[in-house]
Amino acid sequence: MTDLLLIIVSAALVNNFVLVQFLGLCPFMGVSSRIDSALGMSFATTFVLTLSSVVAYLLQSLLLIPLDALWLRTLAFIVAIAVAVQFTELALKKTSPLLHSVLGIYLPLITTNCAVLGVALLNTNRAHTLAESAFYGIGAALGFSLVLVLFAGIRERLQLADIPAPFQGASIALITAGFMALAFMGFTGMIRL
Amino acid sequence: MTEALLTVGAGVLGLSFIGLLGGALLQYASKAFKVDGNPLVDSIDALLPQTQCGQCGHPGCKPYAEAIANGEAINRCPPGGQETVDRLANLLGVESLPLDADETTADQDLVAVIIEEECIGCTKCIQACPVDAIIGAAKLMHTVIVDDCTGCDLCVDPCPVDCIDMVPRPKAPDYWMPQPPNVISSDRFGQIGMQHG
Amino acid sequence: MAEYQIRRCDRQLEGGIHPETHKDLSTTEPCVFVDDPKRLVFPIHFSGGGPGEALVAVGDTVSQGTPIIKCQSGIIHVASRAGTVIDITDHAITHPSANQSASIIIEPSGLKEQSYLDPLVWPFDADSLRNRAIEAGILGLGGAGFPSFKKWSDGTQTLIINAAECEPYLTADDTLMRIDTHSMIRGACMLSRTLDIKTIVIGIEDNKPEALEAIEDALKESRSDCFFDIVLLDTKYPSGSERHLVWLTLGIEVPTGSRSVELGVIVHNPGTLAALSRAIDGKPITDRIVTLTGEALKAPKNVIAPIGTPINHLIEATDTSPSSLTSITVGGPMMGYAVTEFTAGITKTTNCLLARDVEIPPESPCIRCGACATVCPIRLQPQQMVFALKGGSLDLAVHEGLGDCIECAACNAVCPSHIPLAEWFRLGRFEVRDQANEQRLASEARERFEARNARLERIAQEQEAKRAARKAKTADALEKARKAREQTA
Amino acid sequence: MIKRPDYPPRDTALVMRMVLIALIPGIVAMTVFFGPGVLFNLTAAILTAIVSEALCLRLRQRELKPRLIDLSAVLTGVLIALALPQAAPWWLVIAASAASVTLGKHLYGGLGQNPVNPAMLGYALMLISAPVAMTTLWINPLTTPDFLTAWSAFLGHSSDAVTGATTLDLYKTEFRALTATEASRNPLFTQAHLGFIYGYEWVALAYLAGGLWLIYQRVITWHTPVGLLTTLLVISAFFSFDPDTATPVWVHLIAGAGIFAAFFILTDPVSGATSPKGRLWFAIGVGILTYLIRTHGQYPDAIAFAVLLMNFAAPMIDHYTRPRIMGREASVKGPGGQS
Repeated sequence: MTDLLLIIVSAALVNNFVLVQFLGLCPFMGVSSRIDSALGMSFATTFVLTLSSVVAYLLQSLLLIPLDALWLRTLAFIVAIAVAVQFTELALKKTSPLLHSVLGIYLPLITTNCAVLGVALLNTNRAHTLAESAFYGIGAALGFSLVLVLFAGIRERLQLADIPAPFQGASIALITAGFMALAFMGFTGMIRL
Repeated sequence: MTEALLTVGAGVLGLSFIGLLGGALLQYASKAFKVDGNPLVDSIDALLPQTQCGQCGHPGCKPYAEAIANGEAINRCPPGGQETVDRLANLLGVESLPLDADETTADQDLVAVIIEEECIGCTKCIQACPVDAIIGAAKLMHTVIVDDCTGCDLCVDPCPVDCIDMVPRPKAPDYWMPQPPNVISSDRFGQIGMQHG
Repeated sequence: MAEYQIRRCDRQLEGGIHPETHKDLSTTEPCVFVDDPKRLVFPIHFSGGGPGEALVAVGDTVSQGTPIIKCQSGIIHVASRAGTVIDITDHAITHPSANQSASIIIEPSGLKEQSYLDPLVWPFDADSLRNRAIEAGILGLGGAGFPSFKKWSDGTQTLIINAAECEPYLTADDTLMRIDTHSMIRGACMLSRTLDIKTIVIGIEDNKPEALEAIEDALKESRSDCFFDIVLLDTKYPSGSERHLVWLTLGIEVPTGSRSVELGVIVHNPGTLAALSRAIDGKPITDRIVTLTGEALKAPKNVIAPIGTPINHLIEATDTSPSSLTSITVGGPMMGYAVTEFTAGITKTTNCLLARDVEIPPESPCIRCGACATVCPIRLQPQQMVFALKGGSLDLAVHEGLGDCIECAACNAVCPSHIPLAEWFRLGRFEVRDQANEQRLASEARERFEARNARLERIAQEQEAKRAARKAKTADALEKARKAREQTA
Repeated sequence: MIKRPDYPPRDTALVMRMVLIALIPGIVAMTVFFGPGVLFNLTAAILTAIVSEALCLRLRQRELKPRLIDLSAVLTGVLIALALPQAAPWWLVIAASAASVTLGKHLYGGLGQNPVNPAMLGYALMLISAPVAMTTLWINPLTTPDFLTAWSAFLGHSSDAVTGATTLDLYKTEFRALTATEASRNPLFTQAHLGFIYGYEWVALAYLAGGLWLIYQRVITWHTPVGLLTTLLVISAFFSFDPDTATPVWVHLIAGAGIFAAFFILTDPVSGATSPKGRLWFAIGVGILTYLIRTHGQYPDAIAFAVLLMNFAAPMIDHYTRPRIMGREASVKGPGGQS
């Protein structure tokens, strides 16, 4: 149990996917201009990440290893993730059309989101069990959601602030993301897994 | 050789299996989560100024809202001005675009006024008005209900005697707006007061 | 003798400030009448009660009390002195917009001609009282200028007399309560009797002992059967704000978006009630008490001045030359506004002319210290709101509670960065109002558009149906004719 | 008896001045126990801060005078100088101060616009960029250097005789192998005047005095310091059931930047949460993160990272800690409106 908790904390904070491993930067920069869309994106990503890490684990252990087709891993994971994302999209379209429109192009982007594929691949590389895979996925998703929502909060403030003209918009956002990564370096060395 | 073939075959089979499974799941999902109509249209429609002027190339605001929901550009609404474009961009989570209109037509709150001496009572303007803001009867002088006019100017062209003018919307005699406070120097883009009013 | 009690308020205003009151500047001198000015100015649209129309024409002779303006709300403003209408033209007005607006200009003749209304004789009903308030032009004289009769709904349980006068420098209400106590009490009693109100609450700050004494004396003489509940409030700004007064005296929090009237509580300024008492006797509002004060005036005092008196005439009444001032504050130092055109005439809501030299230090950026939030009487976060407004996001400011702001300007007084917060909020609130208006028009237009489309569709369908019926009929006839032909053949 | 003022000071420049005055006891105590290096650092940092501020203002074509006389840049310089190791070389001080003012403040539009604490940003940047200098150049108060030693340390030639790691760091490294009784035999503790840690205790007391004066003058509210110190106290007390492995409670409070940060760093109104409740949560968050990073992380003192992390969380805290507006059923929670 402690192990699983540590996995979550490690994936969420210490080895944060966005700010430490620099994965999933596209949605991080793209969907962080408003808090509510950031929240929506967090939910979608959390769902997809957890789902896809489980699916990837099952694929790996039930199909790829018995068939000795590990060389197909990346390809197979992409297909599985694509299905998971498409499923999320359809479900979202029905349940929350506004969120669906807000997430816009980013939902399909989760398909090719390196964070999602990264979680699946890292899981297999670290030989996680099913539970560990799921918790690693949840941890990664929580970390992603946390920084995404916090960053959206900061960006809402930046949009109102008197930023010097040359730095307005994306440039100050990138710089701020850098400072955020700096702050997350404080977690370095906290958990060695 | 056979081993390699086997491997490839297993891979192909495996992938096909995943593909089939996924396809079936999505097929099911597309049925289970079928959406009737698009509630997004109403949210978009709520942001449009409801002038029903047709300057966007659609017969009214609702049709344009539907077109936006289907991916049309959000900057085709001159009466709404840049403000509306920004709000649409915000709603849809896309980059805002500059307004697609002449400088002269954008951001002017106009209303139609019928020069009553010249009106011949042809009712053509009444038929053209999308919001029923013109009253009158055949052979009798018509008049525009100023409060109801959206300033779409669709009545101007049909008038055979050219007796309809577009004038700035009259303000209530006791209308006023406070002066914006002095702003210490700032690099901010949007300033309240400069944006609207 | 009317029953009454005096109690100290047991509630504490959250937030608020203790500004230096400077009230004794104007209360040490007795209240006097000013001489009639050479001309009187009555703005047609800005006299209170909404946009109006002139009831007189250039050249008309008017008496004191002749109706001259009728407002959209029905309120009628009368000439405050007998004289001649010499012009109806754009003129500087006493209003924060600092614009010129159509005004009626009357030259007083100095004659004592009066054209008053017939006295209302008890018993009369609420409707006659409302009519009387309309004819006599009775507005909230505290500053807002809301037509009083609109507040008088049946089912009102409590009348609060807002005698707090929490703004610094202002002493007009204090003076009125000292010299015109009986009228105020009589107005309150008349109103209560007509609307069947049982309790009259007087909310008064504890820095007005003379007024309190005068009220007590008047109540001892009064024969009213109302119960007077006199609540002594701590001297703290803005305890006289309507919302806060209701909470301090009755413990009722008026919900956002509604008015105290909806809860059965009406709040009136002492001056309004005194004016109502006179209106019942037939005399419309022609004069009011104005506090002339501030360190820049040589002889500050309270005066009784005809409505429409130009500001420069009143400045001269304090032995001060108008040219020595560049601007004058109308209202108190907290919520007042500056007027630079001294030819503008005072209106019914002009309770104070304040002249002082204050140098406002230059503004510096907000450091979010939160001093404003600690004094905000409704617990807003002004620092967040002004950040949103300066950044151009009205929606965010509204989310933070811009709509609840009472513009009391307590935040201005404590801001270490000297940011004119209240001005931002006032502008923001106006913008919000404008946008709401636009939205209402848009949704009405949408409804009409949809109704029209439905109608056109219906007409098209009906025509289609008619055409189909006609076709069927013709086809029928043709068929019959063919059959007949066949038979004949 | 002087009456406590009813309101915070009515002028931004006055606020800054009062904070600077409140820092004086701390600066004096630091100089006594850590040597004149503190003053060298201060001078260099203040000068750099003023020059950076002026340069940035000039670049943005803003008025120089009002921003320079309000002393906000000086305050940033003082804070970063007090946070840096006392034997830091000149280039470290200058780099930290310049980074604080330019990157931390002016990149975001200057006074009042910065989302993170400038001094802590400068500190964290230096800690990442020059980790050795930032962790080993602390003065041991038992060996207070004289003027010349301090000067040569400032020029970049520090002597190992007077510098080393901080007490907090000692607990993570050297003391880890010792039992609590063994650790307490260290001269730092045995020679302490008040029974805590030699030198550090006086510095903490001095900062505490300055901070309390600020609260009395209403420049800061009690929420932030109380929030941080209580959280640190409670958590470290809770986890100190095994005295041989845990860092003692009072070391947590006194040895690091705890008190200094509680009164002077976290109270930066610009980058922190803004409502009283928000400030409390902000400080509690910093306390928790500080303890976590101090005990489990790589870095000896964690205040800078904890403050930066909570700075990033401040807008969300603001969204969820709005007071209930009079006339409303409940407080408005959560983000909203377009921006």
